[in-house]
Amino acid sequence: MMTQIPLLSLLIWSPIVGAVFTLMAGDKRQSTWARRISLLTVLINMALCIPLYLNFDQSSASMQFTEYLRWLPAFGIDYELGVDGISVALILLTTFTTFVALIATWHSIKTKVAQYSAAFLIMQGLLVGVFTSLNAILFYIFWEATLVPMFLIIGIWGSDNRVYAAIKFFLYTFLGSVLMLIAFIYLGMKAGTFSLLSFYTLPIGMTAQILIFVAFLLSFAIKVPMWPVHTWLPDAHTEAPAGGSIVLAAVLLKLGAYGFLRFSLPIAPDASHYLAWFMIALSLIAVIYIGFVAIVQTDMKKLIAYSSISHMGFVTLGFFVIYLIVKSGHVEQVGLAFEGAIFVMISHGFISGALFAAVGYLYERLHTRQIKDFGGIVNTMPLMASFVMLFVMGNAGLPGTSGFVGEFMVILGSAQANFWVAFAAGTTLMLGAAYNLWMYKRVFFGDIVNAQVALVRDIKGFEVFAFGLLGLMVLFFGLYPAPILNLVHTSAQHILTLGTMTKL
Amino acid sequence: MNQYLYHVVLGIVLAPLAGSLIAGLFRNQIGRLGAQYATILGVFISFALSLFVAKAIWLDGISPKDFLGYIWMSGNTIFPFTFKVGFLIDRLSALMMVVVTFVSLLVHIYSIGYMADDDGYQRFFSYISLFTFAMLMLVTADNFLQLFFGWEGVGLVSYLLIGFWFKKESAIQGNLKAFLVNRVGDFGFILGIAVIFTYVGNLDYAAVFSHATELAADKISLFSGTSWSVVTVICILLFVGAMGKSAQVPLHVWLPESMEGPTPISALIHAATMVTAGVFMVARMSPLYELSQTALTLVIVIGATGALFTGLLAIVMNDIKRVVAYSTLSQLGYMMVAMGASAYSAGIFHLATHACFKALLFLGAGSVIMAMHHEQDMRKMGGLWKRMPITYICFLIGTLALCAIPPFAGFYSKDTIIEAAQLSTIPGASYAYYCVLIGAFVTALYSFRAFFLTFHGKPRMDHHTFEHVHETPWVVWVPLVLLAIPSVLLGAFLISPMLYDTHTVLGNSVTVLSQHNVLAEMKHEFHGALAMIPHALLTVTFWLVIAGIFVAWLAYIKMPNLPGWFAQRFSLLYRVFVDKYGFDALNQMVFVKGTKNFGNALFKIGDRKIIDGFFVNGSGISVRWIALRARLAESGYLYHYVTAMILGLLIFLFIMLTSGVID
Amino acid sequence: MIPFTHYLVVAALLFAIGLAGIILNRRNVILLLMCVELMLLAVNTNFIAFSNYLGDMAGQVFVFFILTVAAAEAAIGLALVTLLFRNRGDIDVEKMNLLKG
Amino acid sequence: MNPIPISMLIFYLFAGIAVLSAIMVIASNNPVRGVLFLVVTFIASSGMWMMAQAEFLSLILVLVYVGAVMTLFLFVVMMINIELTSQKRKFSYYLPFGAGIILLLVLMMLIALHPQYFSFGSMPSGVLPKGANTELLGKVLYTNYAYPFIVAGVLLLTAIIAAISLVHRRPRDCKSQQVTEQIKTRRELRVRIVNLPSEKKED
Repeated sequence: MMTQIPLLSLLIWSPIVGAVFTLMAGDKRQSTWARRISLLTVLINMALCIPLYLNFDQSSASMQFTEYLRWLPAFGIDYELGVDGISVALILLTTFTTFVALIATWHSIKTKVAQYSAAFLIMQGLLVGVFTSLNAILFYIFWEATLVPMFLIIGIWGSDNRVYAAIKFFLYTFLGSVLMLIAFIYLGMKAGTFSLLSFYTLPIGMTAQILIFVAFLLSFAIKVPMWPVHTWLPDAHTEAPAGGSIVLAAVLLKLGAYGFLRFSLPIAPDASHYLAWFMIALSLIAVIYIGFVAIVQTDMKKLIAYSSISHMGFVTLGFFVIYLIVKSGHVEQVGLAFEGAIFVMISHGFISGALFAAVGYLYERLHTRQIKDFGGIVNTMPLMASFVMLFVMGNAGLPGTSGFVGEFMVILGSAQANFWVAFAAGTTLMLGAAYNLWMYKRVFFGDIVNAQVALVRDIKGFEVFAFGLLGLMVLFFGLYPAPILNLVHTSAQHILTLGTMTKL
Repeated sequence: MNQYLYHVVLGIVLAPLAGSLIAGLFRNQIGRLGAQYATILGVFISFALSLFVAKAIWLDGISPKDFLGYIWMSGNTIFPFTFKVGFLIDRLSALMMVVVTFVSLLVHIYSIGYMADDDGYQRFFSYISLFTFAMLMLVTADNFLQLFFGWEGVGLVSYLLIGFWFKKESAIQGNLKAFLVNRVGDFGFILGIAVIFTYVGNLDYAAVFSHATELAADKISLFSGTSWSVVTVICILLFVGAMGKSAQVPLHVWLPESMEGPTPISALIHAATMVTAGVFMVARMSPLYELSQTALTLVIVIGATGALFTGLLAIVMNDIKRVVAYSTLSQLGYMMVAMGASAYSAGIFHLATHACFKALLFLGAGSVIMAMHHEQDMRKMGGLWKRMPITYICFLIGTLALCAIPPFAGFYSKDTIIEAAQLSTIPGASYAYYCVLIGAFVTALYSFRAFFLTFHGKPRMDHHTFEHVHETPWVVWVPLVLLAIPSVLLGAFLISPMLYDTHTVLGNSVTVLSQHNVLAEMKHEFHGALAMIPHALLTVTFWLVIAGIFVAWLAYIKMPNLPGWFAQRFSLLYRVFVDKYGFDALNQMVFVKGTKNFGNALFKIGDRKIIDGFFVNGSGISVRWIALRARLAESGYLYHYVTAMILGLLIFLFIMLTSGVID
Repeated sequence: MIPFTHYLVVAALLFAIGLAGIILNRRNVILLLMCVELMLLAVNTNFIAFSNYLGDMAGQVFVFFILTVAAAEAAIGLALVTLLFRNRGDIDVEKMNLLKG
Repeated sequence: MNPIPISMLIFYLFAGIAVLSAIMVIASNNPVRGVLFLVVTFIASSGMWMMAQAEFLSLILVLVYVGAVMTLFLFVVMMINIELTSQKRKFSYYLPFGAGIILLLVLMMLIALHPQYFSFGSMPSGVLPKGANTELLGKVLYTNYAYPFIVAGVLLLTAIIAAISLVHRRPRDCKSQQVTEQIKTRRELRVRIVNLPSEKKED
C-alpha cells in the first residue's frame, strides 16, 4: 500500500514549483510560455491524481499515503500528511477545478498573466495542503496561506470595487481563523503534540469542548459561509475575476465544511451534539433566508453567490442533522444525510464553478453582470444557453444532475430526524427553482434586448471544452453517484464513529 | 424470457432517448429530415416494443416483472440502503407505455406538418423524444427515486417546450410558472418520499407496499398534540405532488398558461400524458391510498372541485386552446374523482380514452390554428366546416367523446366514474357526485360552444383570410384520423376488459379493499358494452349532456346575443369566471409579489442594513472611530511621550511595591 | 565609608532631574541631549556604587562601555542637531511633531 | 551623636554640588551656561566616583567626557545661534507638574531603598581586590570582555562615520549635465498628446 513516492508532497509542492517557473517565464511574448507552463503543471497534477485514486484503498478508514517529517519536535509540530476518502475526493475536485478555471479563463485575462496563473497554481498546492495536513499547525499554515493568493486574485484582477471586496474577504476570514489557532494551541498544550490523530483520542471536558467548538465554528462558519457571517461571499464573488470565482466557489468554500468534519465533529463530539440544534437552525435559515435573498438579486454573480450559500447550508445541515437522527433512534442510518452533505460539496463544486464561468463569459463579452442588461442571449449564443440550462437545472436540483443527489440524500436524512427539518430543507426545491429559472428567463430567454446582445458571439474552443467537462461531470455523477460515495463511505463512517462517541 | 424482456424494456425506454440525443446533439449534421426520422424511428421502435410487451402481459399472461437497471448507490453499515434504477413491468405500466408511445408517435408525425416552417425543428423533435423517454422512465419505475426522476424529467421537458418560442414573453412567463408550480407539488412529493424512506428504509415499490399495513398502524405527530397515521401523511404529501403535476385545484394555474407552447406539445404533454402522471401515480400507489380514508377523501374532494369549477371557466374562454386546456383540467378532476372513489381502473380507463380524444381535440385545434395562420381566438373563426371537412369531423368526434355521448369512448369511462362517485361511501363522495354530474352538463356546454364557434355560424374573420383557409396536409390529418378511431371505439372495446372481466386489464397491479370496491358493485349491473347505450338514455347524466348541447346551440347558433346579455345580467358572476376565481391575482399578489418583497426585505434590511451595515461595516467604522480618537494621544511631542513613560514607570513601580513582588 | 544608599539617592536625584529636564524643556534639542547625559551619569553612578559594594569589577566595566556608547550617542545626536538646524533654521522642540497622529 | 566623618562631608559636598548644578542645567536660560553647569555636575560626580574607589573611571570621566564630549557640546551650542526668546513662562508653567513627577519618582525610589524592600543582606558584600584600579579594570577588560571591547571600538568608529556623513555638506548648486538621464528618457515623460475635440459650429 505504501508508495515510495511522496505523492501528497508532490501534489502540494509541484504546483508551487510550477508557479515559480511560470513567474520566471513572465509576460514576455503575450505570456505564451507562462500559459504553457501553468497548463503543463496542472496536467501533471491531474496525472498525479490518477495513482492517488487508483492506489487508494476504499475499504480502509485509516489515513493513507502518510508522510512524516520532523519539523519542530519541541512543540510537537511536524510535517505530517495523509488522506482518507473525503480528502481524496476533495483533492480530485481541487485539481480538476484549477484545470477548469485555467482553461475557462484562458483568453479572458490579459494583464499579468504569469502572476495570475501562478496565483492559481500556488493556491492549488496550498489547498491540497489543507486537505492532506494531519498536523493542526501545518493545517493552520496552509489554511491561512490560501487566503493570500485569493486576496491577490480578487484585489488585482477583480472588477471595480475589488479592493473593498478583497479586504472584506481577507479580514472576515482571517478573524475567524485566529480563534481556531487558539483552540489548536489549547489542544496542543493538552495533548503535548499537534498531531491531529492524537486530538481525536484526547478526552476533553464539556466546557472546554464547547469553547473549542465555538472557536472552530467561527472559523469554519465564516469560510463555509453560514448565515449570518456570509456577507463577504457575495462581495468577493462579485468582484473576483471568473477564474477566482470558480475556485472560490468550488473549493475554497469547501474548506469550511472540511474543517467541520475533520475537526469539529471528531474533536468536540459532545459539544457538536449539544449545539446541533443551533447548527441546524443556522443551516435552515441559510437555506430559506438566502433562497429568498437570491431571488431578488439584480447581479448575476451575486445571485449565484447567494445560491452557493444556500447550498452550503445543505452541507452543514447534513453534518449536524446526524445528531438528531441519532436521538430519534435511527442510529445505523446516519450515513445518508452525512454523505449527502459530502456529495453536495463535490457537486456544488462542478455546478457553481460552471455557473461562475458562464457569468465570466458573459461579462467578458458584454462588460456587465446586471441581469437587466441581458435578455435574449439564447438567440445569439445557443450553445452557451444550452450548457447554462444544464447547470441551472443542476443548481435547482433536477434529478439526473449531480445537484439533485446530495440534496435528495440530505432531505431524506433530515426526514429521519424530524419531519419539519426536512420540510424546511425541502423548500429549496421551490426557492432554488425560482431564483435559478427566473434568472435564466431574464438573461437567456426573450427577444434580443439591445445591440450588444445582438452582436455577441457564442462560446468556442477552450470555453466549450471547459463547459463540456463540467457538464459531463454534472450529468455523470447525477446518473451514477456511486463512485464518489464509494470513495467516502468508509471514511465517513470513521468520522461518524468519532463524532458520535462521547469524549467526556 | 426474462433477459429477453429486459432488453425489450430497455429498448422501449432508451430508443426515444437515443433519438432525442441524435436529433439534439447532431442537429446541424443530420439536418431537419435526419432529426425527424431519427426521433420518429426511436419512438416507433418504442411503440412497437410496447405493443410486444403488452401482448406478453395480456395474451401470454406473464406475471409482473421487476428488472434491475443498475445500482444508483449503495453503502455500508452506516448507510444500509440501496438506491437503484429499475423497471417494473406489470399491467399498469404496460398500458401506460402503450398509451404514451402511441400518442407520442402520432404527435411526432403531426409535428412534421405543424412545425414545418419553424427554425427550431430539430430542437423540437429532440425535446419531444426526450419527453417520451422521461415519461417512460416515470411509468416503468419500480421505485420512488426513479419515479421522481421521471416526474421531474417530464417537468423539465414541459418547461423547455412551453418556452419553445422563447422570444414570446407570454411563453417564457408560462413556462416559468409551470415549472415553479410543479415544483411546489414536487416539494410535497419529495417530502412524501422522505417520510416513506424514514419508515421503510427502502424506496422500492415492493418493499414499501409490503410494509403498507405497518405504515397504516404507525403514528406520526407533526404538530404537537396531533397524531396521524403515517400512511395518511404519505398519501397526502404524494398527492400534493400529483396536484402539481396533474394540475389539480389550487395548483392548476400553470396548465392554461402552458398553452403558449406549440400545439402538439399541448396535445402530448398537457393533455394526454404528463398531466395524467399524477393519476397514474395515485393508481400505482393504490396499496397505500386504500389504507387511508382521509387521503382518499382529499383526493375525491379536490378532484371533484377541479372537475366542476375549472369546467365552468372554459365557458368564458375565447382562445380555442384555452378552452381545451380548461376542459383538460376538468377531465383530470374526473380521473381524480375515480381515484378517490377507489375506482382506479375506471380512472385509468378514462385516462386512456381521454388521452385519445383530448389529443385529438388538441391536434384538431392545432389544425385549425395552422389553417388560420396561428390565430387562436374563436371570436375570429366560424363556419370553417366547409373549408376543412376532415378536421371538422375529427373535432366533432373528439367533442362528442368528451361530452360522453354514447357510444363514443368518453361515454363509457366518464359514465363509470360518475356512477362510481355515486356508489362510493367515503366522506365527500356525495359532494363529488353532484360536482361531476353538473360537470357533465358544463362539459357539454363549453365543448359545443367551442365547436359551434369554430366550425359553425357565420365566418367572423375577414373575407381574404377565409378564402385562404384550406385543409391541412396529410401529416397533420392522418394523426387526427388515427386518433379519431380509438376515440370512437376504444371505450366500447375496453370497458369490459378494463373494469369488469375476471382478469381485468390492470389486474393486481392496483389494489382495492373490498369495502371500497365500487366497481364490484357496478359489475352486477353490467351486461355488456352495447347494453349500456340504451340504458344510458334513461340516466340523468345523458339528459344533462343533451341539455348542455342544446344550450350551447341556443346561445351560439340560434341566439348569438344571449351570451352577451347573460354576461351583462350576471356581470359579477361573469367577472368571477373571467378572473378565474382570482387565482391568478392571488398568486401574483401573494406569491410573486410577496416573495419578491420578502426577499427584498431580507436582503435590504437583513443583509445590507443589519449584517453588513451594522456588524461588518459597523465594526470597521467603530475601529476607525476609536482610532480617530486614539490618535489624539499621539501628539508628536517628545516630552509628552516621556511623561507617559514616566507615569507608566511610576504605576509599575507602585504596583511592584504594593504587591510585594520585590520580596 | 560612605553608605551605599547615599550613592543611590544621589543617583536617583540626578536621574529625576534629567527626566524633569526632558519634560520641562521646550526650547532646544541640545538640552535634551544634555539631560540624557545627566541620566546616563546617574546610571553610571549606580553601577559604580554597586561595583564598590559588591566588590566586583563588572560594574566598572559596564560604566566603561556606557561611556563609550554615550560618547557615540552624543556625537551622532549633535550631528543630527546640526543637520536639523541647517534644514529648519531652529531646534525648537515644540515645532518637532512630525510623529503627530 | 557621632561626629560626621570627614569623608562624609566631602561626599555631601560633591553630592550637593552635583545636584544643584544639575538643577541649574535644566533651569538655566542660556544653553552655554547649561553646558557649563553640566561640566560642573560631571566633575562633582567624578569626585564621588573617586570616593567609591573607581579612580580610573573618575579620571576618564573628567578627561574624556568633560574634555572631549562637553567641549563638543559647547562647540555645537555656540555654533548654532539659538534665539534666546524667553520661554521662562512656560518653564514655570510646567514646573509644578515636573516637580511633582520628580518628587513622586524620588519618593518611590526612596521607599524602594528602604530595607523592607531592598534587602542588602541577601547580597554578597565583598571588597574589591587589592591593586591599582586601572590594572584591575584592564585585566578584566582585555580578558573576559575582549569581544565587547572590540565591539565598542567598532561602535565608536561607526559613530564617527555616521556623524561625518550626516553633517558632511555636498557641493550644492552644481548644474552639471546628466547624460544617462537624458538618454534614458522616454517620449511619454516629456510629451503628452491631448485629443482636443474640434470645435463644433454653433447652430
